[in-house]
Amino acid sequence: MLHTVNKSPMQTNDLASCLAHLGDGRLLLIEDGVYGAIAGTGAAKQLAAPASEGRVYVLGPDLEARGVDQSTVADGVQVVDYNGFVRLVAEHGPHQAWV
Amino acid sequence: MLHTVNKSPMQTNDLASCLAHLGDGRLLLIEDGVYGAIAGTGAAKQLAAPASEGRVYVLGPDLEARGVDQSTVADGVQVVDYNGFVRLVAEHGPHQAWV
Amino acid sequence: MRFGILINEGPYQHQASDSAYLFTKAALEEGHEVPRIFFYMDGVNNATRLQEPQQDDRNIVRRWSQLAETHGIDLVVCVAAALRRGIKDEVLAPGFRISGLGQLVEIGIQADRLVTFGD
Amino acid sequence: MRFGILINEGPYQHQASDSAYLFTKAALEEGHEVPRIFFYMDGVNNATRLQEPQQDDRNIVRRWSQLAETHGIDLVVCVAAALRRGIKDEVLAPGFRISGLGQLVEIGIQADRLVTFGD
Amino acid sequence: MSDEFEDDFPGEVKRFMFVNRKAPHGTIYALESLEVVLISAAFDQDVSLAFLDDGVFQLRKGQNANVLEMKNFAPTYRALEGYDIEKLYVERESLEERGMTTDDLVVPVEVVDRARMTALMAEQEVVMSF
Amino acid sequence: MSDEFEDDFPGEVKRFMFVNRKAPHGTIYALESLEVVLISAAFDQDVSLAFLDDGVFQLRKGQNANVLEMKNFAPTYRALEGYDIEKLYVERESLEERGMTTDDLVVPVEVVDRARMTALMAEQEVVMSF
Repeated sequence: MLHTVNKSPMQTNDLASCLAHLGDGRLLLIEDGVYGAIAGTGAAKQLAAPASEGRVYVLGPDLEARGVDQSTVADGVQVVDYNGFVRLVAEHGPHQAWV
Repeated sequence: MLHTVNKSPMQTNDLASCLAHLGDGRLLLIEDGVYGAIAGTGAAKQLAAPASEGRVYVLGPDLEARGVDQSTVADGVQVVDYNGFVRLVAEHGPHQAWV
Repeated sequence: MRFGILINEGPYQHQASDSAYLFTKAALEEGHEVPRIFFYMDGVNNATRLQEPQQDDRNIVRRWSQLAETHGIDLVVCVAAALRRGIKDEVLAPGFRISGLGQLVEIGIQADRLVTFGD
Repeated sequence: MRFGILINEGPYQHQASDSAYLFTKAALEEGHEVPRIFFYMDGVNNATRLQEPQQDDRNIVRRWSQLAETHGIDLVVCVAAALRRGIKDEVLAPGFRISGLGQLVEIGIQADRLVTFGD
Repeated sequence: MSDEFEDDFPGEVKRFMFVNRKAPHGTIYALESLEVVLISAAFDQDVSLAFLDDGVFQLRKGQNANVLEMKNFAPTYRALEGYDIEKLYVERESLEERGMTTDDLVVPVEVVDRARMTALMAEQEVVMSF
Repeated sequence: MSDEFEDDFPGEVKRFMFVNRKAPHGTIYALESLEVVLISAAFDQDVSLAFLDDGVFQLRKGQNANVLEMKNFAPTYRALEGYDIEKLYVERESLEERGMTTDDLVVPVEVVDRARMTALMAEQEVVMSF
């Protein structure tokens, strides 16, 4: 299962709920969800465990649009582009959007 | 100042942020925000202080639409109808929507 | 008192339009004036006369038109937001007009209270 | 693989339509098929040919029409959601058609992946 | 659409899950989820409904949206059984956080804990989130 | 509109506050807030901008929304001074929670703590929240 979260973890509980139901699935942060990938924030701590297992991704174009430099992304979180998003859905789908 | 919150406190941080900026203003819970008025929930505890001072209100029609009986509303929270909403804005405005 | 109303979301998707309508009706009942309602962002989608909700549902657009006619309310749709979303004079419901954001700032100045409904 | 796409929000207000567009383009680039995109709820507002965004902004509706024409994508707008919001055949942009929710369930069955963009 | 696209449809049954996480009435998501569920029944799919987070409020007894001039769709959940849709899963933790029990719900459901809900989600082939 | 409604307009100056609490780009709220701010300048009102919660992300340096084919409006905040809009208040607690400092912002602002932000809000006559 590939889960996506598109909201900021400071504004909604979507990331927290997704992580509580992630199981052995993969998580991709998109849209305003990418703020959850910034190292040192509360959100980054929440996703540290699956990130250390290589199961957390963040959408690069959404980071760049928001001025979040890739160098500030938390350890283990992998940056992908839209083609990478497509490959994640293909390899790890079905897709569940935590909208 | 009359503040309104229209989101569930379990889903977003809007109620928490509003309460942190309430000062001596009034708070009216509307739409999905009315779930914050149910006694015994974490949200009800957050608003207990201003509620005890008679500064917290909840919109009755939004409670009824959602099947939340008025008897379950937390102590000190006053139920108003739309006419009451209007009177609150008139008496305690300006209005700030925590959308 | 004079109330200005700002609506930032479209009909049906969010409760904002419904809340704004019920608030406006109550304000008029309470003896207040509502000289203008401003529709901004997705709020402009409240203004299309092409809408045709199911029989057992409320007709949000028609409610606005009727309220405006009865009470002389100026229903103003933001031109830039409307163009972007395909709301043009040719699909405008009765009582609505398209104008600039200045109409929002103006009602903010002229009204005693500006009340916002959004998401 | 075959991807179905579901879009639940209108253009400009939320990023959902933009994300869905960029995802769809990338899926096609990667050699996948995208037989159908289903527009539900406020998503139906992606389908109006009356839209006229500012010169320096993207034209979300036209992007859909062009993508559909180039790649033979079936752009389906939910009829009940569309009627409620005033999206009718008379304002439909090229490439879009109005049909029932069965078209969503059908693409859910037929596609290898259904990808959802909403708010 | 190609013929091939049309031909491989009949008879295929997939595991569909509708994930409901939003409160009703504040947005149209809850109502529109139910609409797709009803249609999916006509396609004879293997349908589950999951209610978690604020989605559990959708099933709350005593709702009366007519007071807002809106549709009161909560009774429709009771009609799902007639369409052979019987897998309604409600997350225990979500209920408890909201001070609710199954007595507060309009329809019989299976209450599952978070771990079981996670496992149920992972078993699906098509997930629609509302 | 009555004549009376038109006549009492000229010269009136009110304290307007634009409260920005949402991240940019995920929704259009941030962009549209800025549009109203610019118009309000033409009406010579006493305009303040408040940035708190995720609204502080609107001022983040290095944004490039063009990569999403969207408008890159962050540089416009730097143009506000030219319209005599100089009261930009950013909440300290909101910045800190997001690991940000004023060095991360595109424009000079006044950083205020939550108590001061609360007091500033309470002084306003018209509040528009985006």
